[in-house]
Amino acid sequence: MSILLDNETRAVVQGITGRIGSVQTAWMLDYGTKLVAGVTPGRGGETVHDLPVYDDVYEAVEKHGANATVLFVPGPFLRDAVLEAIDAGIKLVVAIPEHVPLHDVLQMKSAAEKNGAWLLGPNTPGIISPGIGKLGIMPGNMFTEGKIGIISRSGTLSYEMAGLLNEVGLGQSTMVGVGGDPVVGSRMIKILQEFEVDPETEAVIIVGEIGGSSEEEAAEFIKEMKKPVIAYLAGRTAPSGRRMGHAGAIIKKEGQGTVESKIKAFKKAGALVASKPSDVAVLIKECL
Amino acid sequence: MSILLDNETRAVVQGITGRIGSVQTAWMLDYGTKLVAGVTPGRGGETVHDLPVYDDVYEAVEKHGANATVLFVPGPFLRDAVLEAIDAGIKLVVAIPEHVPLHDVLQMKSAAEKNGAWLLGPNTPGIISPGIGKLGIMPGNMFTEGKIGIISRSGTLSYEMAGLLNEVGLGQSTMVGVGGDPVVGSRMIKILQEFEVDPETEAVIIVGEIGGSSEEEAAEFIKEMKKPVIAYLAGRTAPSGRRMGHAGAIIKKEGQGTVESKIKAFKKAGALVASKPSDVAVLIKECL
Amino acid sequence: MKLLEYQGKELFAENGIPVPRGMVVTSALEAEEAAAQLGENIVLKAQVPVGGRGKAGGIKFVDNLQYIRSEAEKLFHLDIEEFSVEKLLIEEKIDITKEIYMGLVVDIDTGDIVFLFSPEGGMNIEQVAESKPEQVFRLIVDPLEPPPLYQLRHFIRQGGFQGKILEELTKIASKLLHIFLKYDLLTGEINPLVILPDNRIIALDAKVEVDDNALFRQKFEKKFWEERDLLEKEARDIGVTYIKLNGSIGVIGSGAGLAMATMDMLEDMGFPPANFLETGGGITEDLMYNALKLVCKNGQVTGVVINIYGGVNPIEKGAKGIVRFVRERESPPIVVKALGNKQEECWEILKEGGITVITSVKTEDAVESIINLINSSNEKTKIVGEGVI
Amino acid sequence: MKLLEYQGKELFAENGIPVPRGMVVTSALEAEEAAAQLGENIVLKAQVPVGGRGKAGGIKFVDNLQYIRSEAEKLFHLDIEEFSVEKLLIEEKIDITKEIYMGLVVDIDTGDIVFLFSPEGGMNIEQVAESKPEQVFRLIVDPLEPPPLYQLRHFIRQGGFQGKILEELTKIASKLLHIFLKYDLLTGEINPLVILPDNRIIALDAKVEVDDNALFRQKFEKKFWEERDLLEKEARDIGVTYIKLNGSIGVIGSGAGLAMATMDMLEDMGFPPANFLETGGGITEDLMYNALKLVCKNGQVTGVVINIYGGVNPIEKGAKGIVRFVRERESPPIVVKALGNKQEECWEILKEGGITVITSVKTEDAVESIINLINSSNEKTKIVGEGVI
Repeated sequence: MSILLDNETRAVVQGITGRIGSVQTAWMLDYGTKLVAGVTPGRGGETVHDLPVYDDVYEAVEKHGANATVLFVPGPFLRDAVLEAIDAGIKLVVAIPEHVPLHDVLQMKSAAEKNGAWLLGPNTPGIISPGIGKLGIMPGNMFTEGKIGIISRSGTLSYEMAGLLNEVGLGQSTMVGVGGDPVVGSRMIKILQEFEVDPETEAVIIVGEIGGSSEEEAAEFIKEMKKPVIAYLAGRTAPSGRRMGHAGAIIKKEGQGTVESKIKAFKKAGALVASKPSDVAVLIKECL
Repeated sequence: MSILLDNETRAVVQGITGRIGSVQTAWMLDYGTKLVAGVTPGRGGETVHDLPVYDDVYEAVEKHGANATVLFVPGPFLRDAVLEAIDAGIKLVVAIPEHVPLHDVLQMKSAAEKNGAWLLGPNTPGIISPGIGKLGIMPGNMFTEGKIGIISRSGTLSYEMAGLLNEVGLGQSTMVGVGGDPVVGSRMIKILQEFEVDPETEAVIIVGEIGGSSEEEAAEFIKEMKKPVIAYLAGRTAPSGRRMGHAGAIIKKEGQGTVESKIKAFKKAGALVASKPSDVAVLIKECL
Repeated sequence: MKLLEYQGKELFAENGIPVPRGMVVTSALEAEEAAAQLGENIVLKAQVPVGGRGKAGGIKFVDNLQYIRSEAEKLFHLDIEEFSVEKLLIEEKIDITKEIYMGLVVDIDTGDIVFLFSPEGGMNIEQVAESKPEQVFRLIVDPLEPPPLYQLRHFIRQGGFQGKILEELTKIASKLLHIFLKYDLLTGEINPLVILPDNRIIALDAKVEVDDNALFRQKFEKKFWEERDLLEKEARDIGVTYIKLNGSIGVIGSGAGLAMATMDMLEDMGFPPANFLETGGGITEDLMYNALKLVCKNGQVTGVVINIYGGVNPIEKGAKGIVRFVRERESPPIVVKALGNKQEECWEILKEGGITVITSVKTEDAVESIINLINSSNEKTKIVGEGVI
Repeated sequence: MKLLEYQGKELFAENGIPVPRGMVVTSALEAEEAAAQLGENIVLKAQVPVGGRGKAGGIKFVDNLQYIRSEAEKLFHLDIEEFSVEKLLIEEKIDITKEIYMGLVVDIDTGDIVFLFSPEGGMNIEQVAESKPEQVFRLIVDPLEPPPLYQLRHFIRQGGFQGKILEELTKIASKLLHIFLKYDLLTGEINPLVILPDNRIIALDAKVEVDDNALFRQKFEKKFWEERDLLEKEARDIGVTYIKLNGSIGVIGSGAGLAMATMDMLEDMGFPPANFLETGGGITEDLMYNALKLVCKNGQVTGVVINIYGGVNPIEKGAKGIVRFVRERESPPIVVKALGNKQEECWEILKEGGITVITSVKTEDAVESIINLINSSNEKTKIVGEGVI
């Protein structure tokens, strides 16, 4: 039915008392997400949208068995909030903010790896399992329930991809935004492994970008996969050596991290590669 | 035949190029100790008493399979030297210096515990297994080979104890100086457990002092021991120690740390208690 | 943010890494005065935020004070990879026994901090890395538990050093690591780190890049050397990311991925993009207004595709900015594809403002639409033109 | 080294823990001037390095400036546990809503750093600890990985706090931990830490003890408040540890254990020790000379037992110091038991100097020997006396 975010998920919202945190909490609740509490240090005892606010994540875990968190904490404070959540035993951490210092990302990633927690982001739209809930800022109206898994480095392109699938009658099991920063908490390959064993996912779409080697690494696993994988890669026309936005999209060395190298890796691994997003919907129809 | 320091021991001397380190190295070599190298950062490539000097402990481990170290590094630099030795895989660490900052001792102790290393000291005369070698500053002429184990918080009293045993024809398997500081690397009880399973040790002498609860804790294990234990405790006439404010009063349990409380604990556990060092030699004769 | 060499060296010196005696000058006259204080043998180094300076002629050795001025003049007239030379670093010339490479970088692929060290440093370090990989040593640094001095010594020792030189190299390694972590560096590199005949060790170059995202907690002077274009500098003030390209269609996307996908499709249709512009999720009326203004400052722009999704902010705010821009200024044809929260309000506002709106989910619909608009407006112009003639 | 309250509060304030407004004075006149600046309601607190000051009358509340001078005078004439009052801390009086206990100590028994916290702080914290142990919360602090802010918040929350007050308490806890680790404290305690009616939180007392062994890297003014005796102060200068006792036999041991064992035996034989003196292993000629001189300054001393082993230094060096002392000064009977490296040289030197030497390993032989010497010299004195009469 879904990966990472499922019917057992009981999530807290860190930074719930902030402007964005509060608005997004309302939208996540509207979408049916099981949120159990909010956390903002110094604001314990208040309520936001009828959710109790605690001073720390530990209390939300103790009182509500919380096992996931979505963070709207400002970038400078994100690291401590994530480390706290991981220390409190949370196993799914969705870090929405952008502009997070890279050293903080590295520390968050190291802590998540040591503690066996999933860290999505930073700079991610979050994760959505249509019909179950969403931890993130994606527009819920762009997604429908179904059996296609999406892994995306880009928030906006993931919405577009879901919308295109909806048009051909294919809903989504889960869309996982891994985050658009150069370094993010979870590698594509790990998410792919989850989709491969999820009984309710029938095919996986990877929405990649120039830069990094996450796609090339994921391709290594696609070789062994039973489920079809369709990839789309943005950035063929991006100039090399320039960072495209606050995102990780930058082509570093010759022949690495380019759209061409990624396409080559995917094709070699047996994945289908679409040249524009709407082609994905066509290609996937052929596989199913 | 001995505990901790045995025929497999291949020791390095950290701080070998210092005045005290160099002199003590000569005495340890004279005593027959298997020293394989010295270590002083910045002095690699030299030799001291025909031992090669390396810049770090790792090299001594790589090239000579070193598994023990004795440190003559000045107090302020001791912590890093001990942490390095433990990181390099050394399992017996003998820290001779006194006046080591307590916080450094706590860090050294924490590192030793996490890595399963024995830390003796700081402020210890060291360890001697007569007939095998010594890692420390004790006068070798005070000890003879035999079957009595000694655990001592006091350097000088351990020499006296060995001398008194020699007079009644009882040599020592190993004398372990745990160190005279308020907090030391290894608890008496741990050493006692080693002596209990050492086939060549027939009886154990504990030389204790006022303060702390190390003796009381050791007494808990004596109850289960098969080998006889004889204790001597110094400090009946010492004025009572300085208090540590409210906090110290809170964590300190009433009636602990005095000679009386220690004698009581030992007697209750079935150990013999001597009222002066020379009585130990008399009592032990009765046990064997 | 890349620091210039002299700024990197100031950072090194403040934190205990030895650097050559030197001065920064902004004119040939100053260069002459500075050289007089530094001695007979000196080096002039052009200060630009790119590598390959040596090969581009940006470094001059001078052993006679009378040539300083003319050599400095030459450097000040140099352009290195589009950067003009505005500052020179003048340093004492250092006698070198050995060149070493020492650097800390973030490996983006693995998300690791990597400490790199090679006893064979200098200009050809990349060749060494390829032909003698065993002479480049790597240490992965856990950001939660950075290695203490003794682990760094163990690491550096692999390069074949011992004794006093090993100790000095270890201390410099420890200081470089400290700087890297304390100042949120993306790159902290010394190449070459040189051993002198008297065994002193000095950092002869400094390549330092600071994480822009960490500038709120770092006190570096904010000089954004990477921006090669005035429009790119303006973008930062507005709060968007802008990169100028060579085509004719302006692109505004609410995410980097969507913007790039739009660019790719324009290229495929034979109408290459004029720029990359990403707004991020927090679109406000002003931000969209300013972004459009920025895109249209590029004289090549004949049309603009705006491709946005409602994210943190509801999407109708951006629509108001677009309408305001079209009302207030002369504008090329604009097509807006906007989806997400409050999309209907958004469409309403745009249509009222006379803007072409794409309500489908396909980006190619927006791309086709702008091309049609441009073609038809060209035809109109042509017709008008014909009419005039 | 224990800091006085005002020194501890200075340390707190420098590191961001709020303390009351206050001033330190050394005379009643200064007290009056200080009070004039602090307002109508003030507190006078005697500055002594021991606890129990409140019960000893060392704290005075004054609500009328005209009584300041006389109250200060009274405090300056007070002796608290042998310490005279040389300084007063004058503070604004604080209205208290709640008293909290917060402290960091080293648990000597387990070798752990323990963070203690109780929402029921104040004078009776020891009673709280006994009668309501569940109201005293403990957190073991790993010195290699001290707890971050969020773990401290979790810890403090157990006291039943939430919201702003929890946040403020957490910040103070974090600062106290920082101070404890940074300044090598053995104790860092705030009791009471008080909540004011306006929810501000202030440290009303400060109990701070610094590790003497860490003073080489800490910049505290070296004031050794714990020494209650001039001889004890002198001992530190010499480099030995000395504690004055009530008996008549001086004791010098090269280790604490050996010195204590000697003391115990003297007591058993009816000749109680006059002091405890430990030299440590690095005995030099001067150190032994000075140690003997120090021991003999105590007028009660009728004989001295020196019980030493060769440790870091060979033992004959101390022998030279003893012989020099006996030659230069009038000395009571001395017995030396000395063993270890170079013991034969040592004995030779002592015998040549006319000192009684014990070469056996039994400390009781030395104790018996000094008692015999004293007895026989007493008899001699008696005989001589009789002869004179």
